[in-house]
Amino acid sequence: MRLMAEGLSAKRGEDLIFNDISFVLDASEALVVTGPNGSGKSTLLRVLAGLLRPESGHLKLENGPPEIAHPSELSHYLGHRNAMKRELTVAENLSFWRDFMGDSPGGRGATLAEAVEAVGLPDIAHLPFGYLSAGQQRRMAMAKLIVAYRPIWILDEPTAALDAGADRLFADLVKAHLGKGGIVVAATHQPLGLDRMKELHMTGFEHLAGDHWHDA
Amino acid sequence: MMSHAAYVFTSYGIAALTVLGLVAWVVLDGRARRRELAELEASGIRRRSAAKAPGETP
Amino acid sequence: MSENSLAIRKFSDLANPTRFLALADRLLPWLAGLTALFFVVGLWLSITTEGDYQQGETVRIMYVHVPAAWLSMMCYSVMALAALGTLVWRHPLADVSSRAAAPIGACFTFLALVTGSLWGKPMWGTWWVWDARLTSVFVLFLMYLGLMALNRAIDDPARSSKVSAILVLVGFVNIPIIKFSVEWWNTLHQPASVMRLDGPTIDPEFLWPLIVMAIAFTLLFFTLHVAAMRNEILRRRVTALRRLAARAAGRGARTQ
Amino acid sequence: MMALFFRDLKLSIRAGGGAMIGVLFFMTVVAVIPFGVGPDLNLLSRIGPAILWIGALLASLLGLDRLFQAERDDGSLDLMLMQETPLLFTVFVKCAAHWAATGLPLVIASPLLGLFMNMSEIAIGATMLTLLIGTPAITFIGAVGAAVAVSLPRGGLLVSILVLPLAIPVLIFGVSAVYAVIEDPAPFLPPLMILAAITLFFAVIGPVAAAAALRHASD
Repeated sequence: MRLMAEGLSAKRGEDLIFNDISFVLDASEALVVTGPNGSGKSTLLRVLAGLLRPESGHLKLENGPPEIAHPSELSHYLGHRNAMKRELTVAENLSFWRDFMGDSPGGRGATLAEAVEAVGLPDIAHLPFGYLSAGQQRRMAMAKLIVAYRPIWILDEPTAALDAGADRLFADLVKAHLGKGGIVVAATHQPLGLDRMKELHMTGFEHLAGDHWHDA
Repeated sequence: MMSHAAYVFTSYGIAALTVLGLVAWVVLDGRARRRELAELEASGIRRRSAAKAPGETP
Repeated sequence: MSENSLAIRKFSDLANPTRFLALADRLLPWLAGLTALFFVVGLWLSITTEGDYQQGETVRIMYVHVPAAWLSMMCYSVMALAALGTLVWRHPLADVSSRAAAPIGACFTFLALVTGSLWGKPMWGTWWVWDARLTSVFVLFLMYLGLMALNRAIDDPARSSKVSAILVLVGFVNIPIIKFSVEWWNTLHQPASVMRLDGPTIDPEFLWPLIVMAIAFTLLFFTLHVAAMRNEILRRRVTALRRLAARAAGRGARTQ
Repeated sequence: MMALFFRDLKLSIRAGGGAMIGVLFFMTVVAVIPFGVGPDLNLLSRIGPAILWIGALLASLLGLDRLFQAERDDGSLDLMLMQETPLLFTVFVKCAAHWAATGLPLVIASPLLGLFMNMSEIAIGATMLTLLIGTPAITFIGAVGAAVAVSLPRGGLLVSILVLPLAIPVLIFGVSAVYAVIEDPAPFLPPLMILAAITLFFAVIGPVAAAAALRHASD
């Protein structure tokens, strides 16, 4: 499986956020997106997840299952928000997402017990999600990544609310996923300690007048 | 037009149903709460006051 | 048993939830047994007594309707008293009591409305009229439901207790309106015939089953109320323990 | 898909859910009317069906603004947009769950309020039937409004304003079907069939439009 981006650029409103970004990711490869605030990391990830339409360029998947219309259907997206309901228990949340998302072809999701074990919180799956601390909530949101199998993970600041121990735990999750032939795209400052890692440094460009009202 | 006895039976019936429903709710609610409490205690979580209770400490 | 004696007991030796639970466990079987006994006697009396020459068999609806209506008001009074306990004495069990009483009160009010309706159809020829007594009881029903909705909407009892206590006290103005509506306004509903200063005007033939049924319903209320309070205390314990569990799990993971 | 249905049902029943609020609002609105028009039983029984319908319409608009906004606020909407299952089905199932949690209780509560309005047994039955057929249409129309207003910070009132004019046909045919039952000469079936047709129509159009609106709102 190979994920290819060719000449992607995106706008928010009238502002050009980034221009002409290309990369190729093979199976078991990770792309770490870095850059200062406002350089368009989140926007790029939302484009990859199919939540924003790119202004130009396109995203392609090679050697993937034939019936897929957009790579986002094979992707997990973990944004700034956890996509879990405070009123439901962790187990209810996770089993909902597992049933709702289903597994992509070529893999199987972990059971609930395995998933909460993997994020190091095996005893509190019966608690309402809202009772958990911010860090615990984030870890449970990561458990969501493994209850339903998706070959591509798109992670936006996944370790924002986590302490050092949980950071390691997360790095292990990512490594395990890559080991099984997955692809990871993550915007993070945390060193993941991976062998096959590409880095994309985004600069943002205030200097570039991408706005057609000023075209000379 | 229903006979008068029918009205009497209906109201007694509804009263019985409502009261039984209320009793069932209270009993079932109590059982569910006790079960949750037992589950929590089985997983080793205890209130401070309960932990100090005699017989609880080994 | 009256609200007064319950309140005194609560304030003197039931301040501690654990002791309340112990006492409730001991008290409940007796209360339940007594309730059942009174219901057996009351139902037997209300079935065997003669029908009224004017109202016929339907007078038997009274034995359910009047106690239910009386309880709907008493339950609200208990809640108002508990609300006072929450606001003035900050008693930990007062909010539990008020919260536990709301669904029970709603059920009895519902019962009063339905049986009244079933009594009204053969007597007045209509299920419902918008007169003062009926309307104010219906408003009481809506108030119970509103309080239940409010209690559910705010899941943190520490925050919701004050708010709902204030609402309960504000709503208490409705109780005298219900009680005296039949005297203040000329309505279809008949005036009180048991609780009067100049003694009951009702025939003793009907009075006995009515009194027994009223006692049975009152006992039922207290049984359910104590049991529901116990459930509410347990529910809060579960919540507290869960929060504790969430905190403990974080610590445990770090030490592993 | 059943998982989504049951999750939404659970959410509306759990603490803070809107299932009971709608019925309570319905009862309160209907109970207020006799104070306004006076306790004349003949008048009440004549306007009863219309009052019940208006009350049900307003009550079913109540929780609609949170239909997609709650999903957006915690990020669930992003994940729903990404799936292989068409967004159309997701929206449809969410509407169905919303109706089961808020519309169905209104239908069940309507006979009780019909008694309060001194309506005849036939009129009560007809009102219940038309509400059963008509309220899903309101939910489907409302889903469009909710999807359009999903990214607005104060979308709640706007949803009602957007949806009410669109729901007027439902109200017209719902009420006229009930009156057709009470007043003999008018035929009952045609307005009922039109009402059913409106519901079916919006059951298709509503999710399509709502899904399109959600796709664009995510940009």
